[in-house]
Amino acid sequence: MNGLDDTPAGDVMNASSPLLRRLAALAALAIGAGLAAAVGSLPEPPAALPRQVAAFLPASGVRNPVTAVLLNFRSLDTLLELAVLVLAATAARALSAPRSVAAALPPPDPVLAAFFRLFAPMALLVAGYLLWVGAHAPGGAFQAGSVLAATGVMAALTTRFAAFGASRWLPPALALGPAVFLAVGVAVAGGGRSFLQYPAASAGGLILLIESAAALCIAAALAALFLECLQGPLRGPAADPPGGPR
Amino acid sequence: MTGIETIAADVWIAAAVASPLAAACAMLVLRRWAAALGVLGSLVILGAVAGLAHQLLLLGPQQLVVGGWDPPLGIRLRADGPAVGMAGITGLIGLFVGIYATAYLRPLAASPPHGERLFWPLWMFLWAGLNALYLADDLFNLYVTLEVVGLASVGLAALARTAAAVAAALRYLLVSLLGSLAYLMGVALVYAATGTLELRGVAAAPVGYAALALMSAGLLMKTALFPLHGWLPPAHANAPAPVSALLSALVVKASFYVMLRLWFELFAPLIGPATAHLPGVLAAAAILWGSLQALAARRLKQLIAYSTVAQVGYLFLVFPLGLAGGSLRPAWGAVLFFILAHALAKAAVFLAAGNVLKAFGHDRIADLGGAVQQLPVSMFAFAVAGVSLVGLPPSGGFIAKWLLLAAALEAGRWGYAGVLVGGGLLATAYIFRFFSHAFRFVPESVLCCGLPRRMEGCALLLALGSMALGLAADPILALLQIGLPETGAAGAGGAP
Amino acid sequence: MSALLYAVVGAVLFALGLYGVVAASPLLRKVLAFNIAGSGVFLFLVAMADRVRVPFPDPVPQAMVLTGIVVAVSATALALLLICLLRELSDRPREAADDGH
Amino acid sequence: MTFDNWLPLSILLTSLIPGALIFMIPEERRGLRTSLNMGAAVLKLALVALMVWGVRHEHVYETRLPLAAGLQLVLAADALSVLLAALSSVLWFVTTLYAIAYLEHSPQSRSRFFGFFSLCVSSTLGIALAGNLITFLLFYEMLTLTTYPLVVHRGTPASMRAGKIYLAYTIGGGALFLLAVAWLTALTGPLDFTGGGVLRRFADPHAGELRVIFFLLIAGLGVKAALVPLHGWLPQAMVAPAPVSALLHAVAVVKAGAFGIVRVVYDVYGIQFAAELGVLRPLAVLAAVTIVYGSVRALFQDDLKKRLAYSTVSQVSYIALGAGILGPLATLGGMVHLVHQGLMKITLFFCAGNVAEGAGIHRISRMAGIGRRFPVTMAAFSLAAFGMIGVPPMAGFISKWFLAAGALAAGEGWVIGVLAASSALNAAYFLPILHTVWFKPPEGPPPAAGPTPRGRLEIGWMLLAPPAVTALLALTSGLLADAYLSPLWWTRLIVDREYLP
Repeated sequence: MNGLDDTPAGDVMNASSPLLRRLAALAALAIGAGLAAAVGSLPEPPAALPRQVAAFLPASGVRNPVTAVLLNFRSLDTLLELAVLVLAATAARALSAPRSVAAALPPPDPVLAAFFRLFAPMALLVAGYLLWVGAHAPGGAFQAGSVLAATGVMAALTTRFAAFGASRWLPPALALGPAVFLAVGVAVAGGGRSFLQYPAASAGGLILLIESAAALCIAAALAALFLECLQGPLRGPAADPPGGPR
Repeated sequence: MTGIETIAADVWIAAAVASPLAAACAMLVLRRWAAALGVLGSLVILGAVAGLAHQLLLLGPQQLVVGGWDPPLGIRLRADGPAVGMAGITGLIGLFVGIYATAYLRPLAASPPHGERLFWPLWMFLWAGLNALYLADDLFNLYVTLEVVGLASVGLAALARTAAAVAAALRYLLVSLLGSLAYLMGVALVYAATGTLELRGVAAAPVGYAALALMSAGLLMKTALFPLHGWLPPAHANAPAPVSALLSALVVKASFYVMLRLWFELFAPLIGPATAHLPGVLAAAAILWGSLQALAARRLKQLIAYSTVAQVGYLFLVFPLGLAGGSLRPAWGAVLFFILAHALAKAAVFLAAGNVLKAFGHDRIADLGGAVQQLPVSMFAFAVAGVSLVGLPPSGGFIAKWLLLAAALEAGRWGYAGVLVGGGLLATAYIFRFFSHAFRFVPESVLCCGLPRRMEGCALLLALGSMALGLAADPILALLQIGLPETGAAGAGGAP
Repeated sequence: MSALLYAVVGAVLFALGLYGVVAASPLLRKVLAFNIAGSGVFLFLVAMADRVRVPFPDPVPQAMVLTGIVVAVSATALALLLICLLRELSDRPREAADDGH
Repeated sequence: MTFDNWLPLSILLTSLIPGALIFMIPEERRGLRTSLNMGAAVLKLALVALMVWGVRHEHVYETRLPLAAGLQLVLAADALSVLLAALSSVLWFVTTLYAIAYLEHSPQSRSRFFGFFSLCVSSTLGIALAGNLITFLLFYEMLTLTTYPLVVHRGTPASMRAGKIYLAYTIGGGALFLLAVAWLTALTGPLDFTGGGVLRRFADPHAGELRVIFFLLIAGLGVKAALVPLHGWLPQAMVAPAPVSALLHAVAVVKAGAFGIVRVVYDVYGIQFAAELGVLRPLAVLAAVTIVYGSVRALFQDDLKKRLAYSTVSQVSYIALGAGILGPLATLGGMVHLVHQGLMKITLFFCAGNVAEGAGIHRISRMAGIGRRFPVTMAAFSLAAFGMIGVPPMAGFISKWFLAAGALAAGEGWVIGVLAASSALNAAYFLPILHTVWFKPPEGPPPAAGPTPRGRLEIGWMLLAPPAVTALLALTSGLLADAYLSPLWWTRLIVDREYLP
């Protein structure tokens, strides 16, 4: 995106007057020094929480402690985090004009197209593996989602899925992640179990189900965020001179 | 009344958080039915909060342990007086602003047809974030809910897609992110020092002060207290009317609510009289500065936005009054009641301003002659809500100002009593400055387009709500103080 | 001991990022500075996780970092979009937009 | 909630609910609006009469509603509150009749006018029936809010300016009053009005604070009672339509302030305790200064309504003067003037309104010889003018007589001088008007048919009856002062209950 760097901050932040820059420098210095001092005087870490995680890990349905914390012990945080991503993508759609993506994208580049034909199946395999490995090693929905998103962007760039940006089925894809998460949370509740409390036996399976839905949703959201930016929000048919982005 | 209690309390809490999320997902799928789902969703959420309030009154504070893991490992959602009070006011305002939005957003020419339909999912996400924030009892969970609320508000603020609105939304986003980062750094420090993310863990001294400073600075930015208020007036003035109502009435208060929780629960032992007076001084400056800017505002929505900057100042008076009075007797009741009264009044005033904008085609105050003549219902709503904003009897605003004044006089804080009374005078000045133009008699009609009845009805109902709050203050004050560690006598008026 | 070093570096990055957001004038640099500050906080969190040796380093700060990263990504994307929209709108003849909409 | 608990609240609602309904009546439905107005007025008169009879027989009427943490909204009917309640309900009935005719063809919205008109009277009744300071404050501020739209009703730049000045004074006064009430409540906790005052037991540690609170209260109330430095809004508010000026000056706003001062002196501090605190003398001096200043300024006003406004500034301070002198007789004189001044002043304003409406005359210099054209109006005007001067047998004489007697009894000789000077000044600015009206030849084009032709009235009967009625009332309450249930008789009942509890 050339030419973006010189966007005047004038009407946004009338800051950056010399006085304020010095003030900001002083504040930053104070914060840095204060934090360094605080770090120095940190007491011995009371490792109560990690021991509890270690203790309850077998009951969490996954072997990777981080995934256990993310999707079982503190599942509400992940649900809300998914909501943040989806609402950012929804806001991006709300602010951009509906128009055909083709008008905005660069003409297909043969080298890129060839590379994409090789790259796509392998990328899908990697995404699937990342999703699966999350249960017992670093990985999971977000990593798989971002790889999928990269594939989606590559596809759009080679105009294979031209209408991706304005397509009708993007919003439902966005809704998939939180919807599945909520559905599982409500389904398991009741019979003495509270909201999002997975039965010990099927915890692993449920987590995988949630993670796969989340991966698709994250892929859709990240791709949408990128493509909305790329196309330039207001390229209505009337206002936009033909040709690629300026 | 057998049916309701048998449903376990945590179902109501789960419903209060899950139903807005479910509604948002439904709206993303069924885009054509978004408006209908919006109003239906509001009713469902309001029902959930009402059930929760009923439980609270019957059985005292409720809680929901998410995922079955007891804190500090898992996350607990706590429903006590303040949380249910805030969720209730959010529900009430959400319902009326929703009904208003079904009429206001339809002919929004500037944005593409599907643009305004996406107002609804964004609003539902904001609502979910707000409800989750009120009920949260965990530091990092508060961070995520603050982010949900912040980003959804930025998306909504930019919905008008004019240059002014987008610039204001961008500035709001940058300030909000700065605040969130400072808050997150504070959370990291507290976790490093205490090893738990619970709201009750007491932070040790040196690290605690750093964490207190960082988290408070972050929250002050998001609450737009003077001198960090620069982003609020343009953002609230340029957003569409229903969005401005939501931002001013609810979103600004959510980050203040978090600050209340932190200062009165997590960091209470660290806060002496000196630290408590800092927000007090900033509050006085905010009231003065906000009111003066409102007096000089050219447009009606700017006037109301600056009024928010001033009214936020009143909120922060609770810290010097509660804590500096020696013992920890925070005037919880007074400040929470103020939040409720101000939320209703501010939402009504913004909706009335939206009506003026729709009917006159502009909101330049100087050219609004004959407004009272041609928009009697909206102007009556504006007047009634204005009375509550100013704090004149018999409104809810008056009771709130009275409770704060009683707390100030009881603690012998003369400066703050003067600020409270002076602030009321300044507020009268800028509210009635608008009326001196609106009451002007103009023979011929100047309206450019008619208004659906429900737009004026919603504004009027919210205004009458803020008035009714004043008459039914006792039960609400009682509800707001259920489950508080030490319900200050300050909340109970001047009885010695 | 190395954990404290990373923590201090994280704190310094955080402070630099804050300065950058406030002082940098082009908008894109503000967003970049925001990301630097974000990674500073995440580095600090990971350093805190490393101080504990239960069979594995403390997973809770790591989960917080993951969530923080996702939030930072969505915020940055929204910021970039608003910058594009702003550039788009400020190129257009500024209609009497300030009369409201 | 027995009937006794319901009565005060229902009196309040008889004008609150119709007020709300009238707002919604479309502009053209004149008949419905008039009937609703008059029906409410008659119902209120009946209820107040019932209350008068009840209070006469030691019956207790009280409504208690919980307001907020520890505070209560109390509406209690004691002898003093019934005095103002009776006065305002009678005069409101008459003013409504007058306003309906006066605003017959005014372009502004009449539904809005009568809506706020009813709300304004309900707040006046709320002030009259208030049982404690917080309730008084609540209705005191409501009165400001409901009278502002009446002052700016015409929407002209002049009325906008007057509205702004009016608001600045009254909201400022309200803020002082709020601070004082909050401070007092913080010191003593919520207290109800009780005869003989309640603050004596707080005297030892807080005497100094109680003095400052007293002056804050008087400053807050003084704005509406138009005491000297705070009276600026009253002459400016003359741009409002005649019924509003009549309501503001004779019944609602000004009386609220004076009534408040009486309440504070008698039922919060207690006259004895106030005297011991030494706050009575400054109040009496301030009232005296206002009496003289108001009369002097009235001399130089050529605009009729402006002169009447300054006359009000002076006359209302008689009530404050009565409250400022220790002793039953002065109290009697001050309180009875509350009613007498109301009756006389509202007559003067009705006549001023008739002259402005009928002949478009606003300045005294142009009122030469209009006695022939407006015989009845000018007769009422003369009666009221004589009453203001204090000529027997008019009501004004009674109040001045008891004030003088009370001053002598309390040994405050200088008050006699003030009363004499003020009566002289009253004569100095009222008699020239009467002379111009009756004895000067009418200047300018002779009116079409010389004296008004047989049978046709000078102006609509609805504009003529009100001044006539109120003039007669002023005359009878002077002539038959000692009759059963006359204002003086009733005030003597109040004083007896006040001084001999």
